[in-house]
Amino acid sequence: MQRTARRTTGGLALALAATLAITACGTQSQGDNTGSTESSSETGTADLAIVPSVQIDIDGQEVPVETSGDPVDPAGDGTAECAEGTSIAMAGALTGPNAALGQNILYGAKVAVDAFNAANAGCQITIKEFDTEGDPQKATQVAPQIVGDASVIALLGPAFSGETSATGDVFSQAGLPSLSASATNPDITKNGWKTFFRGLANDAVQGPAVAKYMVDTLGYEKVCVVQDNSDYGVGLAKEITAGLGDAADDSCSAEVKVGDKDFAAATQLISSSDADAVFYAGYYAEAAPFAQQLRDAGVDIPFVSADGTNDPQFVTQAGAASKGAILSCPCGPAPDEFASAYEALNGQAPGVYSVEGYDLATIMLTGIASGVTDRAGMLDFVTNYDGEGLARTYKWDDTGELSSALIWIYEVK
Amino acid sequence: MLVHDVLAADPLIGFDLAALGRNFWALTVDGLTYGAVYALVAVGYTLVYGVLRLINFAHSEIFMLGMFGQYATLLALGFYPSGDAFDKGILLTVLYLGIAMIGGMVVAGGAAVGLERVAYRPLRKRGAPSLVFLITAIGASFVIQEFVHFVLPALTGGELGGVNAEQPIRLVEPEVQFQIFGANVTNVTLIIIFSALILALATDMFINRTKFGRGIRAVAQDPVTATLMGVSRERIIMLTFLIGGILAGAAALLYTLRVPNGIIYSGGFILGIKAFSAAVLGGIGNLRGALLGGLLLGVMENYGQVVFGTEWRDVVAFVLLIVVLMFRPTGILGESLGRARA
Amino acid sequence: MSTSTPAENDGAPVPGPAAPARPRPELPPAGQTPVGQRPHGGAGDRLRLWWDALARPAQWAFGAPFVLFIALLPILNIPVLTTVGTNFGAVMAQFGMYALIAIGLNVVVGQAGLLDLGYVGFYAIGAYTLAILTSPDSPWNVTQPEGWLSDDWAWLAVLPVAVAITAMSGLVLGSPTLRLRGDYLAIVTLGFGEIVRLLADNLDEITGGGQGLKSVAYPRLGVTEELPNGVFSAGNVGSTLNSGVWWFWLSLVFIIISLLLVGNLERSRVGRAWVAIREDEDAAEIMGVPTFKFKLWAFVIGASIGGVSGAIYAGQVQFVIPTNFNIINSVLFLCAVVLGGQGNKLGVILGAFIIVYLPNFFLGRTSLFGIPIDGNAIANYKYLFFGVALMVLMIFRPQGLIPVRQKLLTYGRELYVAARRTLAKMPDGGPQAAYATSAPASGTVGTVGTPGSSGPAPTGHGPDGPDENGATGNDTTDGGNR
Amino acid sequence: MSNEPGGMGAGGDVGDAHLSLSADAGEPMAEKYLPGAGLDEPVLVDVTEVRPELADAALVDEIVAADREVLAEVGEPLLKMEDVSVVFGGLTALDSVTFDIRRGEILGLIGPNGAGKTTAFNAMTGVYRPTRGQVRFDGQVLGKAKRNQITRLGIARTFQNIRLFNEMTALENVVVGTDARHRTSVPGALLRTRRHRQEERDAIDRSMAILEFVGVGARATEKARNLSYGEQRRLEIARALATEPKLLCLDEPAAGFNPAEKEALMDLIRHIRDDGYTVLLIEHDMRLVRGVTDRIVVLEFGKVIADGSPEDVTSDPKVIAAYLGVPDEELAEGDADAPA
Repeated sequence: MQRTARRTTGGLALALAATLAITACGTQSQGDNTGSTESSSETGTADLAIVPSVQIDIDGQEVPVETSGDPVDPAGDGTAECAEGTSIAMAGALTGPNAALGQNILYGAKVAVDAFNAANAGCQITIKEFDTEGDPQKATQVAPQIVGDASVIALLGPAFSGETSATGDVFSQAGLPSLSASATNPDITKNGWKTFFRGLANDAVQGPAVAKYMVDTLGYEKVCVVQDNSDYGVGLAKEITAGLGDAADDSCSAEVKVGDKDFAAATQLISSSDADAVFYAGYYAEAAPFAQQLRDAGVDIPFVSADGTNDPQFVTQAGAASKGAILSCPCGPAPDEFASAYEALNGQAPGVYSVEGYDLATIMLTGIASGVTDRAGMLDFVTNYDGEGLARTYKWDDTGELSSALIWIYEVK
Repeated sequence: MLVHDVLAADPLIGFDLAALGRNFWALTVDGLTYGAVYALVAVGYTLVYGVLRLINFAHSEIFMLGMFGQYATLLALGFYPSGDAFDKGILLTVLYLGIAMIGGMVVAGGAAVGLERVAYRPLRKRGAPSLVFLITAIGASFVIQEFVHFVLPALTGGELGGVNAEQPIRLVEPEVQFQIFGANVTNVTLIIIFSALILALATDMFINRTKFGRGIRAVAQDPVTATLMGVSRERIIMLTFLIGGILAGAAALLYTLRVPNGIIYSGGFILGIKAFSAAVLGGIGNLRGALLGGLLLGVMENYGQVVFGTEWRDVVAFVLLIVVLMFRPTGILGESLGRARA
Repeated sequence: MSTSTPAENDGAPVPGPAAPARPRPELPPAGQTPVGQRPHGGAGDRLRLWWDALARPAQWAFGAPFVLFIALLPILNIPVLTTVGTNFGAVMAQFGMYALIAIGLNVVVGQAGLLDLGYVGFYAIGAYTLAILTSPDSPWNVTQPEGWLSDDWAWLAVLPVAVAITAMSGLVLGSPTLRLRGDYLAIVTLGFGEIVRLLADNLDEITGGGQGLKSVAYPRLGVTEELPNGVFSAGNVGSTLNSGVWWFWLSLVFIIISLLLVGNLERSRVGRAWVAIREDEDAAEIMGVPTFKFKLWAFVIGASIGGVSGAIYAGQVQFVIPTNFNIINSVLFLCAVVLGGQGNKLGVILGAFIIVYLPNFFLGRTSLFGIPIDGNAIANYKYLFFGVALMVLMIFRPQGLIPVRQKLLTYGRELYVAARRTLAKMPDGGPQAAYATSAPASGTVGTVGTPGSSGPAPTGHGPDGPDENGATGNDTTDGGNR
Repeated sequence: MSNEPGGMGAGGDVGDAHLSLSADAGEPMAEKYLPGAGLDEPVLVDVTEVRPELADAALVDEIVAADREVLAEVGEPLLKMEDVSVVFGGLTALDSVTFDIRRGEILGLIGPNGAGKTTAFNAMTGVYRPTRGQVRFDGQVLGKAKRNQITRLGIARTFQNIRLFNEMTALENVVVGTDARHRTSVPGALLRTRRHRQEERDAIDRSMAILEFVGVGARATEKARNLSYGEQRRLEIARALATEPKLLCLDEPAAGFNPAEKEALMDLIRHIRDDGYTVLLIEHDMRLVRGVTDRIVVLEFGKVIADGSPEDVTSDPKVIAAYLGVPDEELAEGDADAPA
């Protein structure tokens, strides 16, 4: 009995080899032109990186990169004194499908806190992590714990717009200043909360800026807008489509789902339309396979996306297909020493929103260093704060939006 | 008043037959490519259901393990994962493809047999009702996913598994070979469809012509009598899971040819549910039904996306399933491997 | 064709003694434990008989203090029990919602035996009905600014509408699919759950799509100056009596109501019809049970209870987004029912508690009874533990933690009392002996049945052999020996 | 796979083309898997304690008696098989069968294996729709009625392989039978309307009486799967009686019984008939059939070959030939009209 089993599976394997042989001779006919794709395995994507190219303002015009003042150093002058156990909280998705984004923010903040604790022996700050799995209901369960913990005097988060809408009232009534590094839904700041500060430009700024940049500066007449179904993707796509106006070609616009890997139909729609560019509103986990399948289908029009895709993972996963992609981000380029400190501490390259996590944590730490001991003190410190961070200058208007919002444009070269 | 102007304002569900007309053949070719993968995975579901009356929910994770299996084989062969395609000449590429496919098959087949022994055999020994089997299958599906999610990166020092998808290793760069009715047919499509066809034929012959195949059909139709006739039920069940696993492993390689960055712990779940719907569409327990169901589902999904909008893909798949089951409860080709059981 | 019929060889016209029936040479089905070795639960039986003999009001009398204790749990702040990482009141509120869902799903899966893998669809419809009718973002908002409904009573007014719409969706899903059996029904309901989630995702003009609908209505009770929006608003976080606790009490009220209603159904013709359908649908149909009608009723009742729970969820979170109405939750609901014990209303509530409470128990906990543990990491492995727990449970305790103990008769109580009395005055020889000697009723043979037949009757429909009177014209196989 | 019978009209279950009475319920649920396993001490209850009046047998008979008004008087045909044929694909299971069952009698339906007894039984109880001819019951033609409607018309049946609701107690099984006559549905049960409460009380009284009547009263609170084989057979008859039928069909009720039990069963069947029911009995065991039936119909190869009193049917040469086959010498003379 045993032998026959082996022989049959052997037979199956033989049939298999035959299959491959047949298809091989199928590819034989075009054997000569595969030579064209040189690139032995080593060069690969090692040289491809996301390189900052230009900074644009809200109407897409290039703005000379003024060398902003040197960013505030979280270490401060090392003389900070604070009560024992003072801590800042971080709330966001640390597990579940979007865990990577939450971790980027947390690790960025840790770099700042480590620098602060190293320099200020008299004041050791701890980061208390609160995992919301990106689920609004879990956020409502975590919020009371954060507010209830008296030692927490500032909150870095909530990370996603959904969680922020669900728990905004909680933090505003508790007077706990909450600085979000990634919630970009424009109407969060329309709820009249005094304690919410958005650490980056919202979609209402990034959308029109990138749209006008594409139409005026890059000169695209027809752009296909593809969005995913996350609240980030939907919000951004709305702004971009509005900004593009009639340049948005809705015959090839499509909506895909978070977690999708197969974009055959969307690719076909785009390749059969005569668009000049594709704009993808969503995260890198879907942008990478989408870009790669576009290139496979022979669609080589420029691939434009935003901060959700502006992550080294996009380049590693999309490989050659990511060459020439244009990525916008309200975040400034992470300077090299931050990237090396980040890698040393967390063992991975900084990702999307890591810089914001660092900047906002730095603001809280400088607040504590300047003698703030409670939430009210921190609240008015942040409200009147005006200082330089790695990504941008941080100064908030009364609704919690950044006043000077500039967008960076990056390119994968 | 309110309702009217909302619906009229912007058609919630578009209906664009012209787009379908323009891209018909290209969508069909793409649809068949994905359909072939659905079909191979669907055969695994159909075999196990035919023999054991069990929806093997964990089969989607067997497919995912197959993806990691072929990826690990390529790593072992010294391929360094980078975004670019490798070009080592045709013969070498085919050789590596073959080895990787066999690697995927071994891992997936082994995992399927292991799954049967750990999860289902103890239940069979206790004569459990079918709902209990289903719950165990769902449990096993969670366990395998979280194993690859957390435990595998720990075991392999971060090489395999974890939160992000694996960096792709591309063996074959898609090159357009020829066009039928204006639709590009690339070498990747050719490899996938031909391999799937050959594997399907081999399985069909195996089930219908070999001694083992008869054993499977006998156990499917009447386990008690089959056992009385000297057919060892346990070995047949093990063999059924093995074949399902092998085909899933092969499908895994073919899938990663098309979607090299799909290798992630959660990569199999939705595809598995689609594949099972395809098996039910074709007629659960019916081998050819699974193949037909897979191809049909792949193609219908693509058409539905273009006609109604790409966000309606999964809805089209499930509505198709419900409609077919209402008018033809035993699926298009009707059940055959086992008894007709509504 | 091993089916044996009593008169294997055709008796001669002159009736010879009929050969005693050879027990079918069927293989004993795997895992059949002969009667003798079954655990003789002395105490368990007496306890169970005592509980059955209790009048229903008496049962509720025993239940009341227990329910009160559960209600006060978030306030008592018991050291180990109170969750650290997440707010205990909010966790209990989620438990309340999951318990309601478990009761509703138990009607469909536990009592009527219809495998429903798409139950989260009804939960979503309940939540979205409330959100669409009361959230300012949605075009069909009927509350104050645009509509006519005052904010204070919006939640309560929309609740019956949510229940009605969910019940109708149960009808819409049920009528075409309930002719299907077993595994087909499972896949179709799974499809239904996904379709509902995708509709919520894609119809973004109405449902807000991926961005969801925010500031959904909630009951504005207990408005004070420092709680401008009342105790149920998400803002009420300060004191121990935060919004989570109030929502937990509200869900407890609905749990008690649904337990009463489902209890009424269980003890009536409907409940008996459901269990008959679960046991043997064909036989039920022949015994006059309109199976299709009652299966549809099971779907509708299950759906409406799910709708109530969805409305409570939307009210508590005051923000509805399609992401967490996915297949994983559908499966978790099913596991709660199976874990607790299918068919047992109280058992499934325990199952729901385990599913909700256990992961939260570990979240953020750094030491357990002195042993330092990394709570977050353990909570991270949540699905791994659930998967393993399911597999292990299905092998060793498949009927769930509290197996079903169904009472299907409104007035059956006196019988149990009588049974208890006979059991009490049973001589030590045990009931078997007493039964054998006394032949209580006239005309009964009463003795142990044919040899080798005591205990689980060889009910004939053994594993798979087609039997004598099977239809499909297999008279030819009637005697099996032609 | 045997082909599906054509006209499965009754019961619109598309997927269930044939009434899979032999429903292969797959592996029977192992003991441990049945919820509530573990309670296995036979718990006995003295029904007369609860309902003292049930001690008096005559009253029990009176409660159990059939009071459904029947169009045909005693002796008139209650059910007529009018030239009924049932064809499955190529196989003619019944070939223009005509006989009737008169009210108040016990009719035996016998025949060698494969003679078509079961098909006739299924045709009568509306499980199959005849390919030709029709079945007239109590003046009505059994057209496309669903199976549960046929039970309400007044035909109740037992199964050859016992198909009780194992998880329910004996009393609950019988109460399900009485539910066939009840009209309370979900609204009634939810609001506990007067009708619902009334129906529940009647159901318990009637069911306990029926349990006493068939002699399984002591095991009322015992789960059906814990009853002995004999008791389960009787419980199935009780459940059929509970639907207040006009015609009670028993499908080999004595299968697996020893002679003493067969004797007791014959008393019970006579007792049922005396209580006003018409009984159809399908049976192999000629001794049992002769002992209890008033009239016998014999089927062979789907055709009626004899119809009359037990004495002359059992001495009819055709019947003997059908059962024993034709002795060689007669065959040699070729005079026996061996069936084609």
